[in-house]
Amino acid sequence: MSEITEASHGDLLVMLRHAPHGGLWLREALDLALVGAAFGQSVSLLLMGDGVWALLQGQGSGPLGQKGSQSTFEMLEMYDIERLYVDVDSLAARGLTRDDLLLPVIEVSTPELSTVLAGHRQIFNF
Amino acid sequence: MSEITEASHGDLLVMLRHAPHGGLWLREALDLALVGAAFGQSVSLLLMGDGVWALLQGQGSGPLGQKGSQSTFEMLEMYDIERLYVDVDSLAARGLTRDDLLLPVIEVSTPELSTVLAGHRQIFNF
Amino acid sequence: MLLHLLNRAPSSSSVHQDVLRTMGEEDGLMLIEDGVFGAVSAQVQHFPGLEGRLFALREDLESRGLAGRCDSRVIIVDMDGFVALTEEVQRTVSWF
Amino acid sequence: MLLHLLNRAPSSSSVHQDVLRTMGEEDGLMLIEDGVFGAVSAQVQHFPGLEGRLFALREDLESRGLAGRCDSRVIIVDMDGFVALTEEVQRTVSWF
Amino acid sequence: MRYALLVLGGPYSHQAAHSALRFAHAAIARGHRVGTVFFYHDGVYNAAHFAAPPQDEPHLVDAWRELQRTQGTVLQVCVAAALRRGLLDAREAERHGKRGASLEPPFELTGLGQLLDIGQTHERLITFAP
Amino acid sequence: MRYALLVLGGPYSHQAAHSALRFAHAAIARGHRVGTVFFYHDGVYNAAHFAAPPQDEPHLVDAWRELQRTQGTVLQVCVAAALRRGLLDAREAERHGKRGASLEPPFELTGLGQLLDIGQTHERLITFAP
Repeated sequence: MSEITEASHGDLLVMLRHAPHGGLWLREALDLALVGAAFGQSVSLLLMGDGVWALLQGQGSGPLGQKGSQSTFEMLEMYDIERLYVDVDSLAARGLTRDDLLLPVIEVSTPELSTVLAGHRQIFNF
Repeated sequence: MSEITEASHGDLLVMLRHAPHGGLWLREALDLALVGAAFGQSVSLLLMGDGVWALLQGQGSGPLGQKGSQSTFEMLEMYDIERLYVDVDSLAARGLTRDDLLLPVIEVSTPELSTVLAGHRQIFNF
Repeated sequence: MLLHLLNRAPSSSSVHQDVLRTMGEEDGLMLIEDGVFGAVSAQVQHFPGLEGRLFALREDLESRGLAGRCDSRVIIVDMDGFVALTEEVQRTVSWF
Repeated sequence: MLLHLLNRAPSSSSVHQDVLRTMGEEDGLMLIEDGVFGAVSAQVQHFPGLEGRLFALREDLESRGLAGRCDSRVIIVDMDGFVALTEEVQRTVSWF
Repeated sequence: MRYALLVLGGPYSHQAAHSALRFAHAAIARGHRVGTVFFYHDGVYNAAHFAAPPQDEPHLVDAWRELQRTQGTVLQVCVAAALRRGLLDAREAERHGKRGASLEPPFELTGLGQLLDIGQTHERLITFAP
Repeated sequence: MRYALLVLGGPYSHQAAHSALRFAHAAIARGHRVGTVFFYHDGVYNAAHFAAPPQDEPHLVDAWRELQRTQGTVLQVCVAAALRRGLLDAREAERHGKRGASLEPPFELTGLGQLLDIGQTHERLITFAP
């Protein structure tokens, strides 16, 4: 909890609320996060709602062979995305825990969500 | 009720589930219904979900002056659309009754919905 | 302080629940486009605890025939008032 | 008899409620695209009373990593099986 | 059987077009014919002549063309939906005082009456929505 | 103040573009400057050169052009989002072996870095989504 209060000062927060594979929101949101990181900004991601499915282990490539989101998330580590927040209530509602996820995450409870948003200079909500 | 069982034999059922003004679903669905009627098909409409807002009295023209749906609904009468069904549960959930609506409608209860669909040769769901 | 914008009706999308969980105690919520269906009396219970900071856009209410059906707990603002709200807060967050 | 297709997750859209109210007693429901999120055990309670006629598309489950998480009450079919279902029913209705 | 598909979602933005194409190939593999694909609402964007997706993504416009070439599937695009979204064939472009075209054969602009016709001439019509 | 708008919805299909235009005019009427409009996701379709809506509907592409002409508003379109959706300027069209263009000035193809830049150079950024 204290981690969120003190660490949540970043340039850019990209919120991911859409599920992977059904459309392009997740991909285009991650592209923006990667560009931010490449430009030297301090970038955080917040996964919420059906966006939490994006981190589920065991995803395949999408229909007709388009890339899944997994490779992009793995690039995140290379690009030094600073914080990967996940809304725990969204996880729980879908029967998921952090052990189901591809990458280590910072769990955020509902009362902490507004703190995460308040701590970032620029917010994009996809 | 008996009206629905016996009358629901038509060529074409167009289901309208999207609210007016927020997008083009309603307009493009009504265009299809009008073409069906112009081609001499027996056409029914079923308003459901946020689609029931389309019949609310007192609507204005949309933003930037595009046409509202009211004029199209008034054309329906000219084109002899045979049945205008409205899902009463969708009305009630939005605090509406048939008195709030622009045109006379046939009220359909939940158990009758499948009968309406079964009675039409072709169904488009928008 | 943030201003949240919501363009979905609570009757068809559950995104309003995520908005409410995310809003800080002073944040405002502006209903626009199909979001204004949430401002009518039969729907406004989806937005509890927002007295004085729940807004709806007049133009979108009027085009939908909702001007007279808006709940008294909702503050109606026109497009000029919407711009004024964005002058007061540094950041807005759009939900859809 | 109709086959209904649903491509929305019950966690974000309420359209599944309208589907259920509209389905006849013999109609089938096929979950495709983001609809397959409704097939996991934590979500399948949104589709009560559909034993033997609730289907989910294997390709969409697999791309989302859900193949092993699908509830046993859901019948998994591949694209070939989806086509086969449409051979059996004259009309399909797509919900979104 | 003779199938028709109605595509209401734009390419990439939604999975609708991907699903429709996969369905078409599966139907053909089961011995059916996919006689017509009709594009309406944002589905008309599937006919965008200038589409240039990244090389590691599927080229959906080319995939539709390939379906037409190998299976004879007719690709019909609602003209009213297409015009307001900026998809004009050479004839419509000229009529609107523009040079060139943003939609080319084998995609054909046509009226909504054709969509209703499909209901008479095909045994199945499956809709893929955004 | 200096405003920027981010438009994520295509014209007509969603009200997003209408709302953004109305917001722009209201902001200008209050003495603000609308410095940039950035088009991303399906918002890139707002730049469709061939758009030909019915005469009794607003012509959104022209309305954006008018905003640029009268207010000097810069109209930026994300190049990656545009290419896969079939919006190419003359240079990109040539690079992809197509004749003509489906996007023309005053719309400019640009990278996502520009969107982040807007956050530094404008005091407000308002998003209009589909």
